[in-house]
Amino acid sequence: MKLSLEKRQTLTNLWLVGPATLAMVLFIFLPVAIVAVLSFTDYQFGAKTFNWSWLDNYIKLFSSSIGRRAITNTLIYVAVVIPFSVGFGLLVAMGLFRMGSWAPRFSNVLKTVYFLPIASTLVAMSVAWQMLLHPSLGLINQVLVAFGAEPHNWLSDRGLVLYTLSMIGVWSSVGYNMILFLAGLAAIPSELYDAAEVDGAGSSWSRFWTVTWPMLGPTTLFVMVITATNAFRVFETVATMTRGGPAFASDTLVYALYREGFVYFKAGYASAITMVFFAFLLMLTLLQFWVIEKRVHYK
Amino acid sequence: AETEIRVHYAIPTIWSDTQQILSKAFMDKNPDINVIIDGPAESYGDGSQRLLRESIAGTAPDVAYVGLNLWRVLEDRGLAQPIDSFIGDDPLLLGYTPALLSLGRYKDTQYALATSASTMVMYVNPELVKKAGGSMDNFPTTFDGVIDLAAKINALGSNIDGIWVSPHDWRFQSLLGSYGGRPMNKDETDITFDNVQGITAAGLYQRFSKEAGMKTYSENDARQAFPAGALGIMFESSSLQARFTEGAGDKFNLTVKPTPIASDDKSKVYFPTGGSAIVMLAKDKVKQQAVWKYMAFVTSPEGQKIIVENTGYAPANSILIEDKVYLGDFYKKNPNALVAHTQIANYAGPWFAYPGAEGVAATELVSASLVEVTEGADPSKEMKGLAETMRDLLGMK
Amino acid sequence: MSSIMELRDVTRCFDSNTVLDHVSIKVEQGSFTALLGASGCGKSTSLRIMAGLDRPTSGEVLLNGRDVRGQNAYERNVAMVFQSYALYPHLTVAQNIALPLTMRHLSNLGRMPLLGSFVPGATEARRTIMNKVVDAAKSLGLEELLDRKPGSLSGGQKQRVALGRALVRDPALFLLDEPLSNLDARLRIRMRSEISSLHRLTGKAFVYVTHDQTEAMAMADQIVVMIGGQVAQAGSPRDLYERPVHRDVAAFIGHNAINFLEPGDGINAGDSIVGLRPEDLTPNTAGSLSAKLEASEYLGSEIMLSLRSRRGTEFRAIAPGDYIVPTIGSDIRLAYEPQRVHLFDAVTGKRKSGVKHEAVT
Amino acid sequence: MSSIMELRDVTRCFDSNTVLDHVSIKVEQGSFTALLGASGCGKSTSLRIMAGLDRPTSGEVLLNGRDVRGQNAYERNVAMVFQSYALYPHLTVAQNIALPLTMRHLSNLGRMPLLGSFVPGATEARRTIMNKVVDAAKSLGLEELLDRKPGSLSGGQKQRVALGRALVRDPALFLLDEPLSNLDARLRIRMRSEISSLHRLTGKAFVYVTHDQTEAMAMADQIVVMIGGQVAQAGSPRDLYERPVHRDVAAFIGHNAINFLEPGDGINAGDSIVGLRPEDLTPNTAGSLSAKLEASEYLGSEIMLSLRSRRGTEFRAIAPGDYIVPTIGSDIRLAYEPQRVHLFDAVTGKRKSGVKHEAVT
Amino acid sequence: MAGAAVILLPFVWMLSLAFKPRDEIFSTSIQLLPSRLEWSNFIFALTETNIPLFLWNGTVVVLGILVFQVMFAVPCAYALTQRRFLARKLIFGLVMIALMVPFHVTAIPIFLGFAQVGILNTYWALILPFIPTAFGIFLFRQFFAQLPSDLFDAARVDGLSETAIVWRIAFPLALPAATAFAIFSVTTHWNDLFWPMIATTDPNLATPPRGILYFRDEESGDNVGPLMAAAFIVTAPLVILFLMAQRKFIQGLASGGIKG
Ligand SMILES: Nc1ncnc2c1ncn2[C@@H]1O[C@H](COP(=O)(O)OP(=O)(O)OP(=O)(O)O)[C@@H](O)[C@H]1O
Ligand SMILES: Nc1ncnc2c1ncn2[C@@H]1O[C@H](COP(=O)(O)OP(=O)(O)OP(=O)(O)O)[C@@H](O)[C@H]1O
Ligand SMILES: [Mg+2]
Ligand SMILES: [Mg+2]
Repeated sequence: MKLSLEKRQTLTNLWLVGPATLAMVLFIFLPVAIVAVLSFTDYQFGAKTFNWSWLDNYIKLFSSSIGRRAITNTLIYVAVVIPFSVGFGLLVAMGLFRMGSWAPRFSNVLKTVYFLPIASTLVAMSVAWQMLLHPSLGLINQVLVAFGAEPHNWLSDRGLVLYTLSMIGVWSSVGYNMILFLAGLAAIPSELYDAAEVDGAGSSWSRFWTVTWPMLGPTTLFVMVITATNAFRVFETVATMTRGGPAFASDTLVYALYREGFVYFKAGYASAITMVFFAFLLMLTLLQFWVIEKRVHYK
Repeated sequence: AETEIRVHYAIPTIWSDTQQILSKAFMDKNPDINVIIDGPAESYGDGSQRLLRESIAGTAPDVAYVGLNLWRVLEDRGLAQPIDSFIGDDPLLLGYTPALLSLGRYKDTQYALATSASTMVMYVNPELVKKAGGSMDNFPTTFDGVIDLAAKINALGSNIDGIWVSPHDWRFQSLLGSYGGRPMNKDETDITFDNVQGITAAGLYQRFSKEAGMKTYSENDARQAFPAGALGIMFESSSLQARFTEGAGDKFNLTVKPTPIASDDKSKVYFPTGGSAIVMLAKDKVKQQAVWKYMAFVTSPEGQKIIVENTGYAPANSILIEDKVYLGDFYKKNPNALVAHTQIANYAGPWFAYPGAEGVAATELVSASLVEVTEGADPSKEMKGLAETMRDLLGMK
Repeated sequence: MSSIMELRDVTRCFDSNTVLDHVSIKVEQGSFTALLGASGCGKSTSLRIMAGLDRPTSGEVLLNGRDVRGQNAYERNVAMVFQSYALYPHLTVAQNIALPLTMRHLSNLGRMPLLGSFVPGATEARRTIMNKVVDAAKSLGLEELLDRKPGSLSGGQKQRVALGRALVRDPALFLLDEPLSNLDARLRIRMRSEISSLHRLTGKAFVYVTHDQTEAMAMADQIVVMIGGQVAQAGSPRDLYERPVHRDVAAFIGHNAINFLEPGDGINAGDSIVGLRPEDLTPNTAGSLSAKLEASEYLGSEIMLSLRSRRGTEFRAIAPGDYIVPTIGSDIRLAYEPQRVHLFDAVTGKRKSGVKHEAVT
Repeated sequence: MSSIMELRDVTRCFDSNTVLDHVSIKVEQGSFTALLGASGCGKSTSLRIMAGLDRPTSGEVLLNGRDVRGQNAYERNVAMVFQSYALYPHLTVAQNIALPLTMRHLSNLGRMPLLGSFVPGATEARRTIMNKVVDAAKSLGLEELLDRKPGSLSGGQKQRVALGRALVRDPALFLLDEPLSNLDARLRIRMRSEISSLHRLTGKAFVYVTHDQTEAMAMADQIVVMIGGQVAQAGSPRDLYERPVHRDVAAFIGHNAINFLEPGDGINAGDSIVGLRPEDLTPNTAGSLSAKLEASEYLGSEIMLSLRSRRGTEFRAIAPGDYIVPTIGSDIRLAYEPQRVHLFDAVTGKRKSGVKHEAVT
Repeated sequence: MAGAAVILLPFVWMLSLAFKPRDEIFSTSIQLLPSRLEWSNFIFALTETNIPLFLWNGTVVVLGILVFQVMFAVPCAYALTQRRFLARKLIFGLVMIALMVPFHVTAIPIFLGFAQVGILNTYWALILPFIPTAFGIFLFRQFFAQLPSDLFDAARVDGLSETAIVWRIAFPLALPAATAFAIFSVTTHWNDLFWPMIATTDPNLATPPRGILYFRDEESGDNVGPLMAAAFIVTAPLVILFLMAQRKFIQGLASGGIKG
């Protein structure tokens, strides 16, 4: 028997979008709801029962020094990574873009070099960084000493460790930002530069302010949000190099969520950390939408 | 029929070869039991977390080597099975002294058997000692002397360090024990390291750092620096001896010295015994029989000999210590091992685990406070604060 | 009249690729010159060299008779309108138009959004600029749009903003690079007359690049036809239509593609190629040319006939709208006026002058 | 002749927006019907409804007299050629043309690249398909291109591949949606005649959507003019040119936009609006209409004059190419033939018939 | 450029260490070049350790994830752009929301759920949670939205079923986007440490980063030569893959509307 055209269409639609939608609900929306509920309990992994603890987990997170440390560490990390990663990314992209016209080969080689950190396994690279940063045997300190400077305990000095990790974060994300900026630069019509020259904005400084910077506006915004989102999720380097230490000096939200949840099995508390982490990211994303909304007329 | 038992262990650095030899020797004797060794966990801490996680997932092994201080976590969640019925009525005959049994006993029930023991010793690089004008024969036996020597070594060069000890609960308990202190009172209802002994012991961290230039190495950093010859004196578990000897290679003749005794009352001194215990996780009766056979083998003089000869651990069976037949040759070849085992024989004590679900988390707080002290916080204030925080956390009020 | 802009024997090579090959173009004061040619023939390159955005490999560039090869675009004070308008999307219409003036009259500091107001003189400068912008906007009917951003403008409006930006500077010369090619047909025709009247209004010389011969014919005083990096012919539209110097020029000019008939196709012209425009070829029972009718297209006022000569060459003729089309496939006769016939050399393609009349039978 | 495709009173709404409003179109067997109208008037929607790609909100769709509203595009066996050709960029020309046959004649298994050859019958089926593809390619002059990908083809070649894909299926009806609009002017004219000859060759009915009146006039037997979702007029090209039923239709048809003169502009026609095509209006010193010359554009064979009437209405006239244009701003006189005048109601825009001759003075 | 040198530093050091004999690794003087090339580190890493197993695990997991992601995302993205139905807006809204949810948020409940079902410590545990890829749907949707709908209408007229259209027309056309997506997906999951650390405890299931950690701990941190060799071996496949697909990737980025 043949189904009517409408029925056939509906079945087709179901067949096309059904699996993906179901998977999304099952692995994204349902879990988010469960996390939200769990964050109000004292549930422990493996336990048979749990009690409602309402806001206790959140209070604990915001009132304990360790919880606050994780939050501020994450924010500092993000705040350091964004300007350096975006700034260097833009700088490098402009350099390479210009170089592309007179030394395309070399510029391509450099592009690849900058992109290496993204393709490489961060955990493996962390191990390499750890060797480089070794307090007495590492290349960096040995070079510093050779030049008569003070060596530092890059990863075990509590005042320094977060910034060391941030720099490694910058190292790993600069290439990605560079590629995005390169795409943005390539999309700027060369006629605009010509127009700027005719209009008297011929020096590279005024070219940058008249054309490049404003035209890259949307790209920059996008790059910043991507960088921030990724920075918020920092986990690999912390887990491999410092485990949040020394003395929680490099503890971050995601690492704390891992530690509390999967090392100490405090599912309820870890859910609360998750929700806070999520809230930060959500605010960031909404901020992005808001700013982009204000700038739609760009295109 | 053939029974299959799955064995979990941790710290492959020390154990991975030993485990192979043990299981092979066991299976040779018991051809009807097949031992499968799980991939190791990286540390005792990770090991017990993994066991918990696997129990949540329902994939827990049948028998596990766990840290001597950590089997209680398993007992707490009902994973460890009581083994009194298997031991029988005369444990001493098997070489299980009451002291040894106490390491695995809780509320009059035996859950674990110690399989190996270690305490904290000093590893010394004689080359650096000599360069700094010290002498190995006249090696200091007090902390003051050690600090003095370390300061001299530290002055040798910008990438040479004098001394290092990890800001870690077990190391701290060891130093505390040297002063005759205990982290908790007898019935584990109160924290006691905020007394003079505790504060002095914690203060050692600050003195190491201030007077002898101790860096805040991570454990890995230090374990790389010492074999490389960049570190003069290192406090570490005696179990790492084999590893370090291999790492030092021809560069220097690694020497083990006992941890200084700081208390005048030697009877109060104790060094918490690290090492492992073996627990039964299997719930199935048939499996339990096989598991017990394995546990008995591992703790027998025969099994213990394998463990001692292949790791740096001291034995956990009295027969082995009493009867020179087993280890006489070994000590002749390994004077360093003798130093460690003698220290264990004289001063072994329990490794305190903080009670309750937050017990593991509490050790992290201890670490954090030790870092604070190392970096200049007032030891007295810090330790008192820590004690308060922990009483809160552990529900001791 | 003297020439305001002149390219003298200009050659431009990109690597080994010669894009302009000894090009000489003279633009008279106040004239409207169109550079016409197929895509890639070097029109934009010529214009960019005039503007100072590109430099010739050899040859001279004269502005008002002075060599300006050492001057950049801004110093030459030429205005340029780009094909895609090249408006700054982040600036309002007013700011876009004002930009060239801002760059000239305000220091770096004075251009800063807030700080600027504290720089002495900046406020007056700003006011003068604003007045000029409003004037330019008025003359282009843009007053209402001054605060909009280019993204929200229609093609024609963008076009006018681009013109405004050129206008406000009071330049010596306007250079326009296919400014209408992005517009739809109706709008294009309207903007055509707006640009023409702007030309009349300012009295300045315009150089206008296009590949659309209709546009060039309709607007220019002088058309420079470029083919393959060389100037094929320069002259008035009527010159080009009536006396193309080369068969390629003839092929390029004219609303309907010109027919080329070879010897044996029915027009006797020795070994020359005969060029005859469809509009000059009409069905006429007394005509001298006979051909087979292959198709007809009714266009309202006229009917386009597709024909095939004896020798098999396809060509076209135009009949009046009321012509009764015979059945497809039948032979018809066509007439033409002899003076409408163009003769080209079969080998070089050059126009053969003088021989025209006698060669036609 | 019977009708092969008929839309009967079809209405199509998108949400609250009525795109087709009671449209009835009849396509005769073997005919060439053009759907002509401005952008957005619903041409494509009508075509898509004929094809079965879209469904009417109300009304009937008849194929060969049978209601086919329940059949999808494939089941109706119509062929469609799209504006952008819609060639599959990842398939070769041969594969593109073969695809409809492959879908019909090979099972799922047989379509697999390697496995396919083991399926019984697949090899023969493949061979038959390949033969048909080669036949179609030959008839369109595409043999050489069979292994190329669409990306490397010119516009005209792509167009022919798209036709080939339609042709190979031997469909009941060809539907073409602005197939020439992406081509340049010269090529468009050539492809026009190719499509016409294809129509003659296959003898099938063609429905051809375009917004270019020249195209519709040149190719179609029947033109359906659509305005704002309704059928404004349907008839032969000559009908539409000579007797437009509405001023909007008149405005749409004809190469040059028709002039509309109001009462007081110089032609006395009561309160009717006068439509007069530029090609029907010529400078003539004896002409009855006088106006001011505002601009002239030289187009080669003719000269387009922009004029302004006494009352200020702009309009255009065409002079022959050799006309000597008076100075801009002078008054000239123009003549027209009375029977070329169209009269429309000033309010409804409907044609006023019968009153034409007497109304003209 | 100096920046490039900084970027390269850890790579150079890694290689240098990987080739150094053991006694030169922990030396107190700086030597970039080893005194002799020590292949034994690589041989050790490849034969004495589980590195080949880790690579295999990584490949299985990464390809498994990719194949399922594509199988689920492409039809959905296609339907969202080229078909009209009631729930379309709703589903697209869901995708946009899902886009904002980082994986870390869902880890705890998924862990619990998998524990219930008993599939922790299997390949499935590593693959399943990543199948719904809002990012993939979004990327493909952006790409399909740029394709003319004529193309799909033509396919319908030619008699292709919707499923056939998805896989025979839409997907081949989306190859640039698919390449970009594949690189994203592969690098992300090859390098992911968070979930493997949670979902698996069995070292025999370790993916490369997890394996590196096992390896590091197993060798107690002082057997750096083989560790670096292992790190190099683990990093190399992705770098090579990336170099091969670099152009497509950037192209896909540019066309896929990832920016703004
Ligand atoms: N920067 C450049 N480098 C190399 N070749 C160039 C460059 N600019 C232009 N060309 C080449 O010079 C030739 C002429 O270019 P030009 O832009 O002047 O053509 P055009 O006549 O303006 O064509 P169009 O009508 O397509 O704009 C082209 O073949 C082009 O490829
Ligand atoms: N799927 C749709 N949803 C909503 N509105 C639509 C849809 N398709 C078409 N329309 C609207 O219907 C009207 C007619 O569209 P249609 O495509 O039929 O126009 P057209 O005559 O083909 O125009 P063009 O010449 O530009 O192709 C337009 O206003 C269009 O916006
Ligand atoms: Mg150009
Ligand atoms: Mg349309």
